[in-house]
Amino acid sequence: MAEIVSLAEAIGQAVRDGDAVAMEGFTHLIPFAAGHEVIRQRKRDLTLIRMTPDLIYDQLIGAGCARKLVFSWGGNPGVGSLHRFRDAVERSWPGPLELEEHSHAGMANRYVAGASGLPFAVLRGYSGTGLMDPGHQHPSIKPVTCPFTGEVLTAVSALNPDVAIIHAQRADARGNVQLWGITGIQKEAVLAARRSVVTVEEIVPGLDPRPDAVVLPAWTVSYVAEAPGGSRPSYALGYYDRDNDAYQAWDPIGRDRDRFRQWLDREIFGAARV
Amino acid sequence: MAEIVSLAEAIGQAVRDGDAVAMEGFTHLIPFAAGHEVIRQRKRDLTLIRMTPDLIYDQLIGAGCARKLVFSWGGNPGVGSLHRFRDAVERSWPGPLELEEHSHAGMANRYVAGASGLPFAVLRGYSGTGLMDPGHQHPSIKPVTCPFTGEVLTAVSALNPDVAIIHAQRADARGNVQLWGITGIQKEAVLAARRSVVTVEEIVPGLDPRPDAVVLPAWTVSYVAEAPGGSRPSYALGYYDRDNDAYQAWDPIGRDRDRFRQWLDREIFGAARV
Amino acid sequence: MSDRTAGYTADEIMTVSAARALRDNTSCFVGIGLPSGAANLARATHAPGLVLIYESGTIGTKPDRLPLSIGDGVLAETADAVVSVPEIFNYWLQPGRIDVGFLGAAQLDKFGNINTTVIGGYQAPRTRLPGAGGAPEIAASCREVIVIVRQSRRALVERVDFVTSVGQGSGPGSRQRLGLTGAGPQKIITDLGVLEPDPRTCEFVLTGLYPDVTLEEARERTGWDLAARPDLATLPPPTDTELAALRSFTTVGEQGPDDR
Amino acid sequence: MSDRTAGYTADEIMTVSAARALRDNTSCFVGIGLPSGAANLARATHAPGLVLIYESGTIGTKPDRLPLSIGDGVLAETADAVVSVPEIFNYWLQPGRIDVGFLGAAQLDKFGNINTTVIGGYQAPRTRLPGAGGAPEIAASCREVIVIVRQSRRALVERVDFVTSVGQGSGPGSRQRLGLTGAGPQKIITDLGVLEPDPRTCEFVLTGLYPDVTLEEARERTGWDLAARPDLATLPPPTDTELAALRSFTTVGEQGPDDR
Repeated sequence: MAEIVSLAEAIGQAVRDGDAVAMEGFTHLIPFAAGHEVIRQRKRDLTLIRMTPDLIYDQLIGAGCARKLVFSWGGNPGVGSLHRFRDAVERSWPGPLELEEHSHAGMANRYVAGASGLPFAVLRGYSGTGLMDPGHQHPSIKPVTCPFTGEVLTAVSALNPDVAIIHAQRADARGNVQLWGITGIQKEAVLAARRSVVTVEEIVPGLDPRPDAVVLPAWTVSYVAEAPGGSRPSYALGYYDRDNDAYQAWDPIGRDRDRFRQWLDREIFGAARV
Repeated sequence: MAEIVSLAEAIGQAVRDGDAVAMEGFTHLIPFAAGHEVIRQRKRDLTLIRMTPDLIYDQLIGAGCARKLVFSWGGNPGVGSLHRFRDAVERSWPGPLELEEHSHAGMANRYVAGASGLPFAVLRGYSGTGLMDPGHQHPSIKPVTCPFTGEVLTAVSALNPDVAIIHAQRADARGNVQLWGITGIQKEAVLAARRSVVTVEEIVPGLDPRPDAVVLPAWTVSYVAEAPGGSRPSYALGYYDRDNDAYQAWDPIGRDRDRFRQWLDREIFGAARV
Repeated sequence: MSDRTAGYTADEIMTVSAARALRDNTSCFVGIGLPSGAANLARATHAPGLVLIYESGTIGTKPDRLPLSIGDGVLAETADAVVSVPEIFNYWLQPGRIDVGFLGAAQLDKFGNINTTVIGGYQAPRTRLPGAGGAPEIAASCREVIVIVRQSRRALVERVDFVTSVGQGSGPGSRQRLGLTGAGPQKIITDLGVLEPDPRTCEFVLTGLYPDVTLEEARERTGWDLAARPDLATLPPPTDTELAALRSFTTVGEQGPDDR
Repeated sequence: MSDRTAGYTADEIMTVSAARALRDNTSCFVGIGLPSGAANLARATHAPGLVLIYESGTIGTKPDRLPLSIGDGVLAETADAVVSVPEIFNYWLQPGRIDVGFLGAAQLDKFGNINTTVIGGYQAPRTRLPGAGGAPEIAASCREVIVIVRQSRRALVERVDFVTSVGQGSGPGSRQRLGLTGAGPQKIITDLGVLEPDPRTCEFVLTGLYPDVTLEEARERTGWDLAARPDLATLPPPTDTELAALRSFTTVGEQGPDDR
């Protein structure tokens, strides 16, 4: 049953060094405030799982929180590269970063399997790609044969993170969570995870039904924390728009280790706790 | 791209003798008007697919339209038996009825596989039940082994009906379809089928977004026909309630071959075409 | 037992004791008919935080009247969330996140295996029943299962004609061998009393009887040689509050044993 | 070619000719960046019935301005339907119900195989690129694929360093052997002209050039020995209507080749 707590408390309780942590939100509702709190609490050796690492994981990787990255597309949308991610892969700074790389379809189905209590999912994918290349050994992708037609398809192993962290528009006083618009893979991530943290724009007395909404009942969530603006510079439909300038402005910061260190000191360690 | 036509035209165009036909709607939005039109057009040798046959398939079976039934729960909800279904199975009247029997979870996953362009789906199910009994040979259920853990799970073969028939609350002038409330398995049935017919309570200029709504874009549907009250005695949320008395009243009609014949003559063949 | 003197019917005390078996702030996957009545009674009395889930995809539903089917409009209109049928089975039931599965039965055996498929042989059945519905996976995946059934030699049999939903299988270790994640049936609640599995044999034995019901009566209305726990309890009758709440609902008794 | 004399830029004629490749009343799975600009231009000009689908789950979206990412709010707010990420890949892309997949590329080879993963070796790459995203399944499952890329020896190479998304594989029969259901890339549209697969070899050959672009220039800016169709066409320049519509959008040119 969801406990309503502060963001610092939620991250402190839910995230442990060495955990596999999935912070999801497909362009929309990216849980930046929670990610920054993970950096602030200096969590280490995390396996970071996310379809689109985006700025949030560029920051966590640069800050040295990550041992491994499980992902499917690591760019700065509309801008270019994630330079902290590249620096870790190309030059092992601040440390080596193990990669477990998939396609979006593969990652989505891995979460579906995790949420469904199944050890694997089946899809048409990877066939002929470098990700199937035996040279590039990949323990989470294997062929599977249809027992009815004999056709060979692709199996991907389930994702069951220790913790899933998402941002939603609202929760009610009991901890029922509501998000709407592009809802991505958040429901699957929370249902697949052992523990979960949901930050919300606001806690309201009750949740009136909305179009294109996903509701996560309180009994499926571990911690709910109010964090207004918690997905900036990403966006929260109905609350604020995507700050495209901030995504542009990240490029020169991410390119340079010193500017990045200064950004960490100023924006994360300097900033007052939520 | 959806053609907007009369119900008689839609059924005439979409349904052919010998077809595998799925009429879905999980208690809510059962396409009775379309089912009655199939009887009226005296379609024969159909493989009828539906999770809950309900009165609609009791009527089609009694009328001699069906060669085979693919299903998971064949009762009169809240009342008792489907006597035309029982008469066909127990006494081969009006003819023998081949059964392909599953659980709800199995049927749902068979539609999901069909909608996903996969030959099979995987679930935890059937283990230890009579449906897995080798004596009761079942070509659409087989074991499948997880290539990662070695765990043995159950595979069910995909359902790809020739025709899917559903009832929805509304469509717009272009043929985009919107249904809401308990949306069951209708999206999967339509996306899994080669052709589809959607009857609607009304055709409106535009579809404003609604909570808990499923939208099927016009390009995924073959025929849309206006059929107000088309799911009675089932219900259409926002239009009319379930007619529980009619479900009770069906029991004595369904029990008796003569009373059923009279019902057919009066309600189906006697009734003016839509 | 005599409905006249007791002031409540056999169905009423059955429904009340089934309701009492549900704890507050747990989640319950509800079959239609007798289970639905009992689950809603629990929510109306001692378990306001009970989360009711129906296979139609309605989660946390709070009907103000008893649904006649598992997909009535009232279930959707009062739910915390409404999801598709594949989702309710794959994301919600299958992973074992639901505490209690609440099932009815046309026929069940001493190991709590349930038959809702056929009486007689499968190919040429004497009576064709509705079939599986959601029951097999409810019985497989919920953390525990409660079965509610009117007691008779026809219903409680030595061996079911068809295993639609697996209970304790063929006894100790059976569910583990079948890879079933939940604990299976832990209580069979009838119109005479309550049966629970013997921890050693997994065979269901009588652990409680309603007032004015005798062990002989229970044995007469059971198709196997029914054992009774030494400390066989007499279960308390319905309270006025429970009866008042139950009677404010649509009468569950209208509905047949093969409803779901 | 000279932007000054022509009155349009290389990116503009590239985007215009990509837009022209999209037919009205078809469905298009759109990658971000150059493809998104071209697809929206087509919808704004000759293909108002073009159904745009983005991997964020937005189906039939009608943005009034160009999204910077595949998940901008404008995509959801103007869509016929918004679905989850698993659903967009499993129910919509995978079964092959989408007509055209529209992709960008960092590097692609003479068979139209696409690399968006690494330049250099995978374990110690010279340049780490964003990776696969939705592209591998778009390339596998759409009925056909159109690739849009700025032409250079760096981008159009004899052999890609990593096959992120399969084009015509290793030539004739390759896709069938891999069990890929769609036809794969049928057009590569660049800032110099258009390449199409030779029906016999599946190798991409030049079939059209923009005004003022020479075959030599195209060959110089290609990493393989580029052949030209005998009937090499000169493609018509953008019309004023097309340029006006395109320039009313956010400039696509701002965005890098590895955007999606």
